[in-house]
Amino acid sequence: MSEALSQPVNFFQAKKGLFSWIFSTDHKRIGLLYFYAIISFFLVAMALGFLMRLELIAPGETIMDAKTYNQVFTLHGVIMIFLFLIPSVPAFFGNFFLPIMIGTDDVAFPKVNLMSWWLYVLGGIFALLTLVVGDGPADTGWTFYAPYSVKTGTNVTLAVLAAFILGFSSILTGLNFIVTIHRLRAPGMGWFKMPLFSWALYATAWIQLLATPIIGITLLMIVAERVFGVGLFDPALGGDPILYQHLFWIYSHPAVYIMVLPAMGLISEMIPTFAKRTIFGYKAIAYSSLAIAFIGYFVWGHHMFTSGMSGPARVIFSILTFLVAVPSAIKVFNWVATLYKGSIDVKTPLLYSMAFIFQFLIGGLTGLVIGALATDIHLHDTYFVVGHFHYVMFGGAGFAFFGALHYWFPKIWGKMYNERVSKIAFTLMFIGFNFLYFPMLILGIMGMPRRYYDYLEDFTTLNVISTVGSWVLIAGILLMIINLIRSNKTGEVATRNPWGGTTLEWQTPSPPPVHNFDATPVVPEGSPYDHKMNKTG
Amino acid sequence: MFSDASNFVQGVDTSFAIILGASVFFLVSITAVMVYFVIRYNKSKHPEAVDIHENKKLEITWTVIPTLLVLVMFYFGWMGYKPMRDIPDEGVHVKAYGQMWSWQFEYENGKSSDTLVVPIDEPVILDLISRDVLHSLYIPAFRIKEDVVPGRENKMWFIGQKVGDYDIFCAEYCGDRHSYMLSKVIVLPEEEYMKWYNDTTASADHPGLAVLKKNACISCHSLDGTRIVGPSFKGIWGHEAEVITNGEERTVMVDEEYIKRSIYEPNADVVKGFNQGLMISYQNLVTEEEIKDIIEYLKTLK
Amino acid sequence: MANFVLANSGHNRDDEASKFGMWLFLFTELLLFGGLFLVYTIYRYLNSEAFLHASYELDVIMGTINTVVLLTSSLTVALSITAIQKGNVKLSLWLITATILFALTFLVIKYFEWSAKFEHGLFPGMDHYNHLEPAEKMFFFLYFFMTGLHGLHVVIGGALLGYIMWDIKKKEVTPQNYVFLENGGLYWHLVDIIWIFLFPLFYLIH
Amino acid sequence: MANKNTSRHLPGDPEVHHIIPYKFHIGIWVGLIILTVMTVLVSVMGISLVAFSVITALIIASAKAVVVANYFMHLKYENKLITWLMGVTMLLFVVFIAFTAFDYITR
Ligand code: HEA
Ligand code: HEA
Ligand code: HEC
Ligand code: CUA
Ligand SMILES: [Cu+2]
Repeated sequence: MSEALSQPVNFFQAKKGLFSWIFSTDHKRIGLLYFYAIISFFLVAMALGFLMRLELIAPGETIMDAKTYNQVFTLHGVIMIFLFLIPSVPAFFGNFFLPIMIGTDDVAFPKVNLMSWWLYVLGGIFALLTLVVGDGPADTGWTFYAPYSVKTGTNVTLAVLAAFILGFSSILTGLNFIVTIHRLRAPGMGWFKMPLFSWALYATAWIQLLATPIIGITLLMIVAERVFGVGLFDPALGGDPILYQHLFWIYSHPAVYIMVLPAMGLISEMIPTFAKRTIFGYKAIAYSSLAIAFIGYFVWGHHMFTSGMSGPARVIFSILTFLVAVPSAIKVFNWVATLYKGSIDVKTPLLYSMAFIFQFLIGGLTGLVIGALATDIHLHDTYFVVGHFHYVMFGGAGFAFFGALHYWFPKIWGKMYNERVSKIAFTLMFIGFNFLYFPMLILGIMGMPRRYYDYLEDFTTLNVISTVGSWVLIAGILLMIINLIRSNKTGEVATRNPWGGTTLEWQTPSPPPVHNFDATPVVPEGSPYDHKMNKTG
Repeated sequence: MFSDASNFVQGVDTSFAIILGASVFFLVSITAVMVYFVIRYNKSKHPEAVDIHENKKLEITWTVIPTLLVLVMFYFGWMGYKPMRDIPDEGVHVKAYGQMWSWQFEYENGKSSDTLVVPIDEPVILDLISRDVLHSLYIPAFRIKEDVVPGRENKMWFIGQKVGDYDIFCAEYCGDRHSYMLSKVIVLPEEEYMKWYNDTTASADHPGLAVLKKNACISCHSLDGTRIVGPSFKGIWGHEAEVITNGEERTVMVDEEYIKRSIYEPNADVVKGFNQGLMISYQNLVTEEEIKDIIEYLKTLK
Repeated sequence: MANFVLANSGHNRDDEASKFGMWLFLFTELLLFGGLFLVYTIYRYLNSEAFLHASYELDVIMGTINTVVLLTSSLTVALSITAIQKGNVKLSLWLITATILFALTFLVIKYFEWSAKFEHGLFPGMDHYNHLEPAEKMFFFLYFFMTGLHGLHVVIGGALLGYIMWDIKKKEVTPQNYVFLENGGLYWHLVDIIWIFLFPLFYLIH
Repeated sequence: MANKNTSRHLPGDPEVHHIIPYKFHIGIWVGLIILTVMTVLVSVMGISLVAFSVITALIIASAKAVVVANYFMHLKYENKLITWLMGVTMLLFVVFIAFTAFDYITR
């Protein structure tokens, strides 16, 4: 069995059986375990989103009652944030590709890595348990604002514990990545020779590591408050609900950058590959990741402009919010400049990247609208905010995720996907997405508050458009999933480097062997994206 | 936009127009450039890529310009917002009570109402008081919103500049019927407002019903048997209720004493199948006299 | 061998990485308590009188003794590392034992302190507690929450050191390879550092 | 960047692992005890100076923490990177408290 094979054993073939997966310490297998878990949760939460849109197609009760609706949007938000978007890119693509891209064979602490996955699963189980025990899932919104979260009879305690456990999973992933990047880069791989995806993960990891403990302890306080009936945040017992909001957003604002920074890293990989030229402004992009991560810690108050926070505090948080937009703008400009004088090959991942830029622009620019004091007073907690965050989270991070799924599909599964079908699926998703969320921005400006089960007649038309958009989006997503599953069975076998990429993962076979490489990878001399040096492909 | 319904519309909509204008400009131009590049430098037209690593001048330009721009945006946002916090002392003072799930407005002469009636062109100062959880008083047409936080008094103010009625929403999630926590603000000409303000004749309702309405009991307890959040009041008098007291189930007769306890210590006996903790104690809000009225009224709901 | 293995493999022994990882973990622990210190700071600012009043219920002497106990235990772990570095495994084992004994002493003293509070009915939900004014309740709740969480860390740290002793006996931790002991020590010092702040903030508000 | 593999020193290499003498540790411990006694005294005696005593207590506690970190935890002899990162962590923690407190102070 262990004779030298011409084609080394890839990591799929190395061992068989369920246990060889769920107890594996191979970062590639752990990455895939995350992928399957994440995508399952994603489908569940999408189905919930779909149900919400059905309910909102007309005023009055359509398919569910008010309490159920409230539970549905809470579960939708909790799953999408804690179980899908926060782990998605780092835990799946990061685990799979970070060690390969910096030229090593695993993360620094493989066992800890496995433990993070188990914690993730445990947290997921807790979240799902809320469905079946007691009075059903929490109905507080994903923000768990006190004092309602202390008073309601639904399973808030369980949901909060789920978020707590998932937080620890996220911390351990971040810790692992930081040490990996510091200690395990291949010989010759200096900091500024790392692919930008590793830079993005590095910046993200610091947010995961240093922001998450705050939410952990805050959620524990909510549990204690519910269990012991003490008044940490409930004013009836002497607490202050606004302090809870501070603590919650100290984490949850940086958390939105946990969601988008790795996605930005993906875009920085895909664009140079398909433009067939080096990235424009490598250092600017790398530094702006760190800048976003750092400044992102100081802006949390922009979620509390109407909460009764003091006037001076509102002003300071508003100005800092505007400053954090600048590094994002720098990235966008550099990506677009990378397309200049390239030799562009319009493949599906590039289409996703372009959609990312367009949609992230809408999301980011609407972020500026709600970062300004006067306008946020009007728009806070309206559908404008819902539109904003779906544009950045789904239109941005989500689309980058799907783009990278196509980009690395050949590398992970060793097969080519069907290009024509994937483009049709992309088009449906793009159209559906914008029809679904653009109307929400207008609804918000008209004044429709969010978390509304029922609404006034005036808002009907736009809600109908939005719901119909969700159906087109479904069609696109389902087509994409079917296409990928089918391609995995029947697609052409992928070569090492089907796109002509320049980073190290393209130097190894597809799928990679157990120890990632079959020969010492050659770290390119100049920038990691030098296509000229790498003409052979 | 620019309806001038309140004194803030101008400022808010100006900052809106400026930020939105800049945003649309960036969105359209960046998207256009991106699409143009992808078409112009498609590999069929431009087979040989040119590597351009960086351009310091360009990097500095597109760092500095957005920085200046966002500071301008911030400035207009701040200016539109500043008058909202300069709350005048003189004007119509109203206490706005938010509770699950209704609004109640109390005027200086003790008049109370579930809609906010205000005179035109006069500052109205609202003291926002919550009786249970977070709410948020939101008047889209006036461009104002402020959370109603239990345990502290937030304030907001405005000048209604156009006669008419405008929607009030609750904009902070507060439980099951959050989306039904609606009301209206009615801006009246001075004389009409004074007429309304001085009209203290009691409503035509049964006095018990008036108490129930005033305290928003009926936002949780229906009068016709439908289940909202609390048990319906229909047929409640004299029937046997299954309650949980200190974790133990028991059956009690709904009589005067039980009703009084339900109102003053709602968590003492929790009706089976309903949630504890939602109903607050009305110890300081409903007098014993009023409870008598309520009971008289409940007796009529067979 | 069928499989090619890289030179800079993640499976190589790397003491620097282990220690670096441990430090990062300590950062998260610091911020975990940091959240509680934040809550403490704000509520103390809002209710300084009540906090002052409530703090008189705490026993400064016991608190001081416990501080000394923890500091000494920190010393003994630090010494045990020096000992193992010098190859004196036996001394190292004794010093770790001493540390664990100090940990137990700390817990026993805490136990007496807490039981005294229980007897006074000061635990959330008890009689006396329920009749306190809200801000004093807050003080006691924070006291129990923070010292409780700290106590939990003492237990975990002690158990970790016990496990390390076992590893020393099994020769998995040796004078050539003692990074595990160093990490255990780091964790233990963190527990000490947190107490260094808890002590004046709760016991010494006078 | 230099080749990292060369910078990764051999395990147990006495050149690299700074061994702190027993005596030195004990000296540090004595210092810590003195600081502890000082805080207790300041607090018990400085009854009239409430605000002052909070600040002194915190300064002394911070001093103790720095000593523990630097010597007991060998931070002084580790890679400077860790000290820097510790600084960043502490900076964030201070910002969290400062910004939140700012809201309360300016209300
Ligand atoms: C991936 C997630 C993500 C990302 C990246 C962002 C990015 C930003 N967000 Fe968003 N946000 C959320 C997720 C995210 N947000 C969520 C989930 C909520 C709601 C939470 C809840 O209440 O449930 C929210 C809510 C939210 C609010 C609170 C609204 C309210 O409740 O009242 C605010 C207010 O300031 C805000 C602002 C911003 C800003 C300024 C950015 C910036 O980082 C955007 C920067 C990007 C750009 C600006 C685009 C690129 C710019 C250019 C190409 C150049 C042109 C620009 C200039 C002239 C500067 N967000
Ligand atoms: C990554 C983040 C993410 C993503 C991708 C989405 C995706 C979607 N969200 Fe999202 N949403 C949030 C994060 C996200 N959401 C958050 C954080 C909130 C705030 C919650 C709160 O207020 O607390 C929110 C709130 C929110 C609201 C506001 C609720 C309210 O305020 O009342 C609405 C309303 O329309 C909505 C709709 C949708 C829809 C239609 C999708 C669609 O994109 C989904 C598209 C998919 C489909 C339409 C289904 C297709 C698939 C199937 C049908 C699969 C079949 C099933 C199986 C095989 C199991 N969401
Ligand atoms: C926020 C919602 C809410 C409001 C407002 C509210 N209640 Fe209730 N009420 C409940 C709930 C939930 C219950 C059942 C649980 C319990 O007994 O505590 C209940 C129980 C009761 C009962 C016992 C019913 C039975 O079937 O035995 C009475 C009587 C009652 N409420 C009266 C009132 C009166 C009078 C008011 C107004 C002054 C009021 N409620 C306001 C939610 C509410
Ligand atoms: Cu009241 Cu929402
Ligand atoms: Cu934010």
